[in-house]
Amino acid sequence: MAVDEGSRNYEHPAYDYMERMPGLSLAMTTVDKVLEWSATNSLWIFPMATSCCAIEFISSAAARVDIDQIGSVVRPTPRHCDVMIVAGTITVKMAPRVKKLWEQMPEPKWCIAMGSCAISGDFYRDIYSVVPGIDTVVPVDVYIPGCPPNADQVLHGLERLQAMIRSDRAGGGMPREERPETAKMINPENRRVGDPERDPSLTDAQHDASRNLGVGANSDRTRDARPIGDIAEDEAADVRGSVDDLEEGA
Amino acid sequence: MDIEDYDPDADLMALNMGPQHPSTHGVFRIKLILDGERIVKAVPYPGYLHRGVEKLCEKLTYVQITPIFDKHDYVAPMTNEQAINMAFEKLLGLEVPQRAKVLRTILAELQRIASHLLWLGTFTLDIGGTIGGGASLMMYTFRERELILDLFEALTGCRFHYNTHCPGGNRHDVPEGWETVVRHVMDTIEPRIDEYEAICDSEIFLMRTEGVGLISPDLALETGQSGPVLRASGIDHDLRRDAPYHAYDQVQVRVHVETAGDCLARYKVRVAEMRESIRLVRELLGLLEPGPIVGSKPIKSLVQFKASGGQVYVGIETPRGELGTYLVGGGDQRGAAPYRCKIRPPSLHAMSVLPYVLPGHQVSDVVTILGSLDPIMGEVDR
Amino acid sequence: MSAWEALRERFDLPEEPSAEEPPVIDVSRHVEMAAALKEFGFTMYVTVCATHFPEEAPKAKKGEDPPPPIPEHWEVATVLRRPGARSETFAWRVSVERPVVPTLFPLFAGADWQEREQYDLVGVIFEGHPDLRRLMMPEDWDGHPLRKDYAIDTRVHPWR
Amino acid sequence: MLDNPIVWAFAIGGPLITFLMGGGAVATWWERRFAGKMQTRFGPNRVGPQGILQPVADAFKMMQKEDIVPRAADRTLFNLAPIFPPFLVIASAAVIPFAATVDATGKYDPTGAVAELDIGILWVLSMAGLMVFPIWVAGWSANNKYTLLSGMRMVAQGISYEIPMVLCALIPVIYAGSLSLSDIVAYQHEHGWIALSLSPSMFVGAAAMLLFFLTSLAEANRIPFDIPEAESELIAGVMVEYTGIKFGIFMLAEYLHTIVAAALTSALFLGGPSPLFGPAGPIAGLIWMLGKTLVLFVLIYWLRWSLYRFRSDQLMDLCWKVLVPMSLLLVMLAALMVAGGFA
Repeated sequence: MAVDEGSRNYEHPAYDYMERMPGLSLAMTTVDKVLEWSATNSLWIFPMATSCCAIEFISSAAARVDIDQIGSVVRPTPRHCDVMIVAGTITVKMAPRVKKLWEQMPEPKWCIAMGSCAISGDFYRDIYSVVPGIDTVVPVDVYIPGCPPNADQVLHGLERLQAMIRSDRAGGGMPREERPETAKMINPENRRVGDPERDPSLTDAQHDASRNLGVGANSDRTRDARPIGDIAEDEAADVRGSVDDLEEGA
Repeated sequence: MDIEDYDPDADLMALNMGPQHPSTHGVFRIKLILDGERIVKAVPYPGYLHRGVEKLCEKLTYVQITPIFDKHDYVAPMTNEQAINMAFEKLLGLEVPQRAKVLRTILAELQRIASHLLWLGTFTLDIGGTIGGGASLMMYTFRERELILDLFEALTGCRFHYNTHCPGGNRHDVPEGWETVVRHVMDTIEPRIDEYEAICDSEIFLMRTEGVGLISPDLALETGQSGPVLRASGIDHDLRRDAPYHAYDQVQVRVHVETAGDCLARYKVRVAEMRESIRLVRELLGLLEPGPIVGSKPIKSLVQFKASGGQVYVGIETPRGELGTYLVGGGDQRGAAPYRCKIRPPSLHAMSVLPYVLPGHQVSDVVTILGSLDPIMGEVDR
Repeated sequence: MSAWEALRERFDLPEEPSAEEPPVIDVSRHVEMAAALKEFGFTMYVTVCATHFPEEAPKAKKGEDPPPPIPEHWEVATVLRRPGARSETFAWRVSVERPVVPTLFPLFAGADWQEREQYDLVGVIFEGHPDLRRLMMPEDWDGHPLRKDYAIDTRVHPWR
Repeated sequence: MLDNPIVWAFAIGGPLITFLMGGGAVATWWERRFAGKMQTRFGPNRVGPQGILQPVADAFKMMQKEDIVPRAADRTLFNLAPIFPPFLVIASAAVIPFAATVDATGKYDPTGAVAELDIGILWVLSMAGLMVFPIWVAGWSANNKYTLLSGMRMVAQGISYEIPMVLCALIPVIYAGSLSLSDIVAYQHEHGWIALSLSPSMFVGAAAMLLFFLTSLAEANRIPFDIPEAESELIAGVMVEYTGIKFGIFMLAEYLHTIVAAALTSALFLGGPSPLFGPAGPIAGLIWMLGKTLVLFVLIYWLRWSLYRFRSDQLMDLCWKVLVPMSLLLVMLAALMVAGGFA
């Protein structure tokens, strides 16, 4: 698995108290059963819905299937959710956001890759801007195949996840599927601008190219009627620190 | 307008909406500069779903490209397939038989109903909230949309991403009894549209949409709007009537035009288009006569079609507006694949009007205006 | 009188419009062409398509010297539409050896994002565009993906 | 022994709190089933009969979740804010009489309130007014722009809508001549319900009840007035950054607030435990009170799942241009009614 999952062995501090409290440890089995029952029957969903699969995902919440049957509610903020459903293609531009939103979700949390784009990138997998499988970014527990999967398959995927959680709670560990080729797909050819490992000649060449072609020289405005400001003002807002570069809750 | 010039003492706040936000219709980021709740400036940042479709088209042959076009406007895949296949047919000089033409037109109109149904649901979801009246209407519209998806499933075997069009015709002929079911579905949906209108005819809905997001006719034309957005601004332009393709020259398309240019006008135009599409489907079913659905050259291999180095542009009227394809043929060396394939997405132009429209509105209006433009981010970013 | 007839003399267009070959005009008359068409009713901006043609050596015929190689060049095709009844499109091309083309933004606000996108993906500079930033790719991306010398799987960014 | 106010408070308050908490929990399940039926869906149906154990599962799940405090948040205030909303809501329910006794002389005596304050209405309204603070604190302390906007909206809305709410609550006070909720209920038992009596004062009473109901919807952040939690633009309002059980407490407080708003409206305008027909004993009073509360409660959720939401400026317009003048007018009319001897 390409993603480091060392931090995934989350245990709520309450367990610790319960084990140390005299008498209560005897009831651990029962309490644990209740907790497991509640955790599996109230999987709230954070929809990382980007493209086609998002429409089928909405269908799964609508009349025919209705994932609300098993207690799954769609909440728009990651802080309230247990399951992130990645529905759709994730691009290189979007992947850091996915990672950040995943980190904003409270433990215990699970991830479902819905549709072939999220699973492997589908036929966009070799394209310069597409992440070949969301499991290179976040650890995925359940894969729902299809392009897009039918709405009832989402319900089935959630039920598979429930079974996995039960198995995990029973000490069987989290059985998960793996894609062996994932690991070697994450090294890009070139480093990001500003990365110390980046070849400086690349940066210079880019600067030269833009200077010779006169990108910067073109920034004076030609239309007065334009209601929006130009790029310089935009940058100024950034410099003043008034912009949260990434959403906190969105 | 410079921020500093606007009001030196104002405490402006930059609010970042998206790329993952419940109401941006996909992954769209827009930075709002706010004065209280009033928007001073809006800077959109698309591109979070850029999947390199145009580069991919250069690597594939003409036959292979159709399923990719299914995915770029994932709410109306049928019309996307038509757009690219019409461009292929023009470039390759293929003729489409009459039955395939009528069938394609029926599919396009059914897709238009399904797409507008989904739009209506998500639009009211933006106004009414996911826990509120909007969600109720969305569930109703999805119920009706499923009926149309069932029709497509009976025809092609897929709920969407059909891959049923091919250069020179269609792959799947209608199954037995399909026309009857279509008529039945149309009879079911038509009275329900009245119900939606009754739900939306509430004081709060009017307050939220009337006069919000005004797009003047000049601005609409200049920013390249098309489809319902253009017609809501008072421009009487519909490619189905003005530059007929497929079987649209065999029926009379009535175009609904609103002059107000606000969100309410866009809502009215789309609802009227749903009714018109139902009428067209009924009329077109009568024109569906027996005959071949594939042209003279049925597809036998992936590299069967070779094009010269010509360049063509074909635009058709999808539910969102003019979806065009500018194709540069492969020429002698790469005859079986296009050399360059540029898509003209209507949603991109619809979204590019946001910086002009949003300033002066409230934060709540952002979702209303965004929803009324009916953007599909897969189409904006490709 | 059709637009073609009206503009034929002024821009040295061929006798008849060709279905597959939009006319090529000189880059210096690009904006003039757009303005003339706009006056003629082509008020709707449809699309701009920039194509990269890398340097290419044509195949030599038997027994002859190979013809001189075609140098690297860019073609920028612009399509405008006249809205309303009997709507029609008008397309023309300009061919340039350096990827610099004057912008149509002062005439058509709709050119804004389309030109930014072509700059982003093909690397054609639209001279005079007030806000020529990347539209699709991240701001710090290297290269222009739709150029022919850009391999399809060149991922510049590490994505995690 | 029940004469001792402390014993009384425990004897009544314990069941009341249990009832409210349980009612709030059941309300979440009921709402999801109700919404499901409205939307041609199923709603939760897997845990327990008809999925009635769903709130239990949700609560236990929230308790298991990791507790996240954002790094940039004001830690103390962020953790303190969720405590107060349910506390304030339950405190305001303390003065509502839930039943009534009839003694041998036929004297009707509303009872069942935890504390029968002489200034009952004042207490309720001040508790409702205090509700603004924890929500504003929550919005501010999370250091997130969405919660900040939501908190600001909440403050603006809460303060504005308090005015017509107080004015409408004055009308029963004017009629009954007392600030005590028990006296108001007793007055209604004697003269007919304020919103439904057969006297000229009824029209004023019914209009006042409508306005009071609307404003209490706004105070409880229900659609169409739920702009502080407008999840289509502000994601989840002040609750964006709260995880686990803290978020659960906020949710519970919202449902409690709805129940209490319904109970208060029925006590002020619909006679509370006073029966429309039949016997007037304590049990009958309790049943009547619960029945009226339930009807209003269902109405609130019916509205919630069928209406759209206002914009924030339209909400303010509605308050200051319509509701405040109308409620002022109603107060004057009520005073004239009393002075003219119609009430």
